Amino acid sequence: MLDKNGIATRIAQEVRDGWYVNLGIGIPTLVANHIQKGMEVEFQSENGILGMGPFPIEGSEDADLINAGKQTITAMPGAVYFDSATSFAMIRGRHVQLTVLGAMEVSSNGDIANWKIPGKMVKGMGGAMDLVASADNIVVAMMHTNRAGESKLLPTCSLPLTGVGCVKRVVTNLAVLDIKDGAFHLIERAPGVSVQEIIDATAGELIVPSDVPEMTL
Amino acid sequence: MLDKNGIATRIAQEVRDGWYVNLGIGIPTLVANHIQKGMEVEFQSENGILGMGPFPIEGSEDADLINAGKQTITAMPGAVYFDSATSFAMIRGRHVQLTVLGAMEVSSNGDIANWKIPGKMVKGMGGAMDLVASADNIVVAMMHTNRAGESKLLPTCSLPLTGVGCVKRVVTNLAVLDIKDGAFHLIERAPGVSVQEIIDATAGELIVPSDVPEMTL
Amino acid sequence: MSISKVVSGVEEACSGVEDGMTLMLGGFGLCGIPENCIEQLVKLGVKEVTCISNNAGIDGFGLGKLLSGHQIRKMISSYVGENEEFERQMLSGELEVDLIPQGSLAERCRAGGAGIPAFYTPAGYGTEVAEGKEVREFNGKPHILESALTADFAFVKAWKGDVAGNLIFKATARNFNPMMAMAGKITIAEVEELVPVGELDPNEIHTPGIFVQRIFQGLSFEKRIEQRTVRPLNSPS
Amino acid sequence: MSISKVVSGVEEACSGVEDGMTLMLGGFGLCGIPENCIEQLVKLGVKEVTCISNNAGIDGFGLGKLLSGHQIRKMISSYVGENEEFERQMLSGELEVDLIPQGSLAERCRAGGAGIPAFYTPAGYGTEVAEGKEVREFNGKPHILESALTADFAFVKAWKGDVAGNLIFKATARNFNPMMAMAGKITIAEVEELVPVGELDPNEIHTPGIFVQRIFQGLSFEKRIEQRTVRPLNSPS
Repeated sequence: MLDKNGIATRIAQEVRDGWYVNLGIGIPTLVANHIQKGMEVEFQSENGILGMGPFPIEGSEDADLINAGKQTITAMPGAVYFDSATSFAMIRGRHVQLTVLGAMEVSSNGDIANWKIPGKMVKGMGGAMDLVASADNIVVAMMHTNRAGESKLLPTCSLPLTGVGCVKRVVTNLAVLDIKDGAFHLIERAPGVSVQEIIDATAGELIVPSDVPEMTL
Repeated sequence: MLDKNGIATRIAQEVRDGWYVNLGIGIPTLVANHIQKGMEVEFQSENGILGMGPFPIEGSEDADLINAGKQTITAMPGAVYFDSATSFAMIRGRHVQLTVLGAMEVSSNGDIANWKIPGKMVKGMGGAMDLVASADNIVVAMMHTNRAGESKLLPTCSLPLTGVGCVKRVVTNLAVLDIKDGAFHLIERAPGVSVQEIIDATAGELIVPSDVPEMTL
Repeated sequence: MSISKVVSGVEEACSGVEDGMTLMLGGFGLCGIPENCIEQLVKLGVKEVTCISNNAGIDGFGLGKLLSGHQIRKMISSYVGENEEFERQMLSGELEVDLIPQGSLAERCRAGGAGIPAFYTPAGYGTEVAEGKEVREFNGKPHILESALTADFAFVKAWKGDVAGNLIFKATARNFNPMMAMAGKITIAEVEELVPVGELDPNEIHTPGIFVQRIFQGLSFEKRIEQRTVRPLNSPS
Repeated sequence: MSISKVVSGVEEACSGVEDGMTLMLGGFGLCGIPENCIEQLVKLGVKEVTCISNNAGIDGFGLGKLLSGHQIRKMISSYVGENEEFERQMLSGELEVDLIPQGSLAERCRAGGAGIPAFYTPAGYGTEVAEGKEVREFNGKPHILESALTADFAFVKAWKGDVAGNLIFKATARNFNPMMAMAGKITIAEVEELVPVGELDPNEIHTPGIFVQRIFQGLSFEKRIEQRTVRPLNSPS
């Protein structure tokens, strides 16, 4: 079973040389720490920076330089700042090759819900709806089950949607799964996790091939 | 009767303190030379400058600094450069208070034609269609009649239109005329021009008040 | 001769703001927010305003101050976490909230300033956001029609500004400020440094002065940080 | 680590351009045009291309060179004066021409790059430009629906550019270049000065490198002036 950094490490393998990548808040943010050395990759943060670097050295943080999670950050050489309209022009115009974001629920037809629990929690969608509506590659990073132990991979989402039919791949603490033809397809098992455990934790239709390799991290 | 500089001088009187003004090619360009001293006015050229100054001193012209007529220009202190989308955001968004442009024909309901003579001349509309569709104040600067002596102030335009019902005021070599309720209204006579001369040169419906003052230039 | 937009200070800048108006406020989180003007709006006690702002501040700072004084009737935002009083007012129905995707919010402000009354976007199709909106397919993909946003007053915060109203923002404090500057009927810019005309390079200006009606030198910017994340000295990058 | 966009020169930059493609070319008149790439397109002899460019160059320079070689099947422009060969080909029917308002052209390119398939604008309502287009009223005023433009290749010219493809334009040579950079499937930037990453201030960049796929140091820019207007030394401004 993977921890959050394990999920991030596995997702980092999805990144290709020359890609612009948008990382959401939470586990997705950790992906930046696990990119293969020497790879040319730039991170976009939708509040207005391309070429986001690591957190600043203590004492050098700048209130005017933050990421979409409102964390203080740094800019890499070659970075650029821009306004929010330009930022979402990049996203909507499909100039960003990969979007990684968290989710509360994902359905077997690729729907995603991650912004609202009616009557309980309404933080807003932020940039998520723009991101999932436009990205060519959307990878969801999340735990396979919620705190109550219920599957987050469902036949249909019960929560208000963020986007429809958009998620292509899900990486959880248990597995890598692709979504196509209305079903989850088991691609890889997390180290030490059995196929049966994944079947048990997946509420949506799951296609299991005869051989399910373990992830190499 | 006014010459081109006379027309420009009269139009300069239309300009108010604090206005952003777009001047078209030809006579309108001359308006900049006749603005009252001390007035705070900025000239926008739709190719991407606000705060356009006079022509450069000989030898200091810069191929990268031109106006919409492709003439070399200078930038005033406080000037700013921007791209064409931003330029027309200013125009379409009604941030420019006055547009002055030339015309081949104007009709008594405020239509204007200035970009095409079918089968003969097709230079294109450039920014004129955006300008006339959006400006709150559109003043047309032109000769009252064409080279053949025919009126350019018509009941309806015969040439392909640039915009409909948009012209509010016309300043010609003979007169200042307002357009409202489907007719030209004679406001001022050019020095030495009689009301009858203006009536004779105007093909569209013309409302002539009992007293028509002569322009003060 | 350039057009001067300078006013004496925040009082003159905010004159004319009235109850029930629609206000735009730049910033993302607490980054790049018009602190001086928000203080003044609290002081003026204007009520029943509609605020268009990506976020709603935090409890006790930024728009959080207007919220705690119950000055806001409606918020148009994309993300409103980090604010308990906000959540309380929303869930109790005291506060009307229109949540829209961040990219649509930015583009709707730009459209408002650019004279584009409406445009199509794929963002939000198939979600609550699309309810009541026209859906149309382009290139085989459904899009929804979004309309322009404008405001009676737009409040923006810039790093440097000149007398003619030209603005330069710093780093990610730019965010929504340029679009909101375009969309305000009256746009008020508070700046960290107000300079004479001619001091800013015309090639480096982010917001042309034509979009700004009033500008003033802001005072005592607090520039609070929401998530101070750092690494120790000598850590690898 | 930033993504390098540098190619060896104009030959590599223009590789992949084929007959029948749609090309965007930045510039206004002869100001800010991609001179090196235009030369290369002439050399390559690509035919039947559609060119999206505000103007069509002049006889013998800029796009005028592609025109005289009959390489262009269709022009999408806003103003095409200053070019006798153009007028001849258009009136004789050899050249297909789609003239659109300058602001709509700029916005349609931006929309193409920004994933906005269509938008409403008042420009051109009631004219030939509106023929066949949807008309809709907003705020009591008729608008027409305009669609996004994209291109197989976009050619832009910048003043400075870095290895990551970030661009800074100079003065009014910016014009259409930023929007066309956004709208090209493959965008090629030729620059007067190519610098290493880190040399451009991230706050001063006009076109982020994400919109640029190939960049190279341009050679022997001619930067011809169409209308050399000057005043004598010691004249009043």
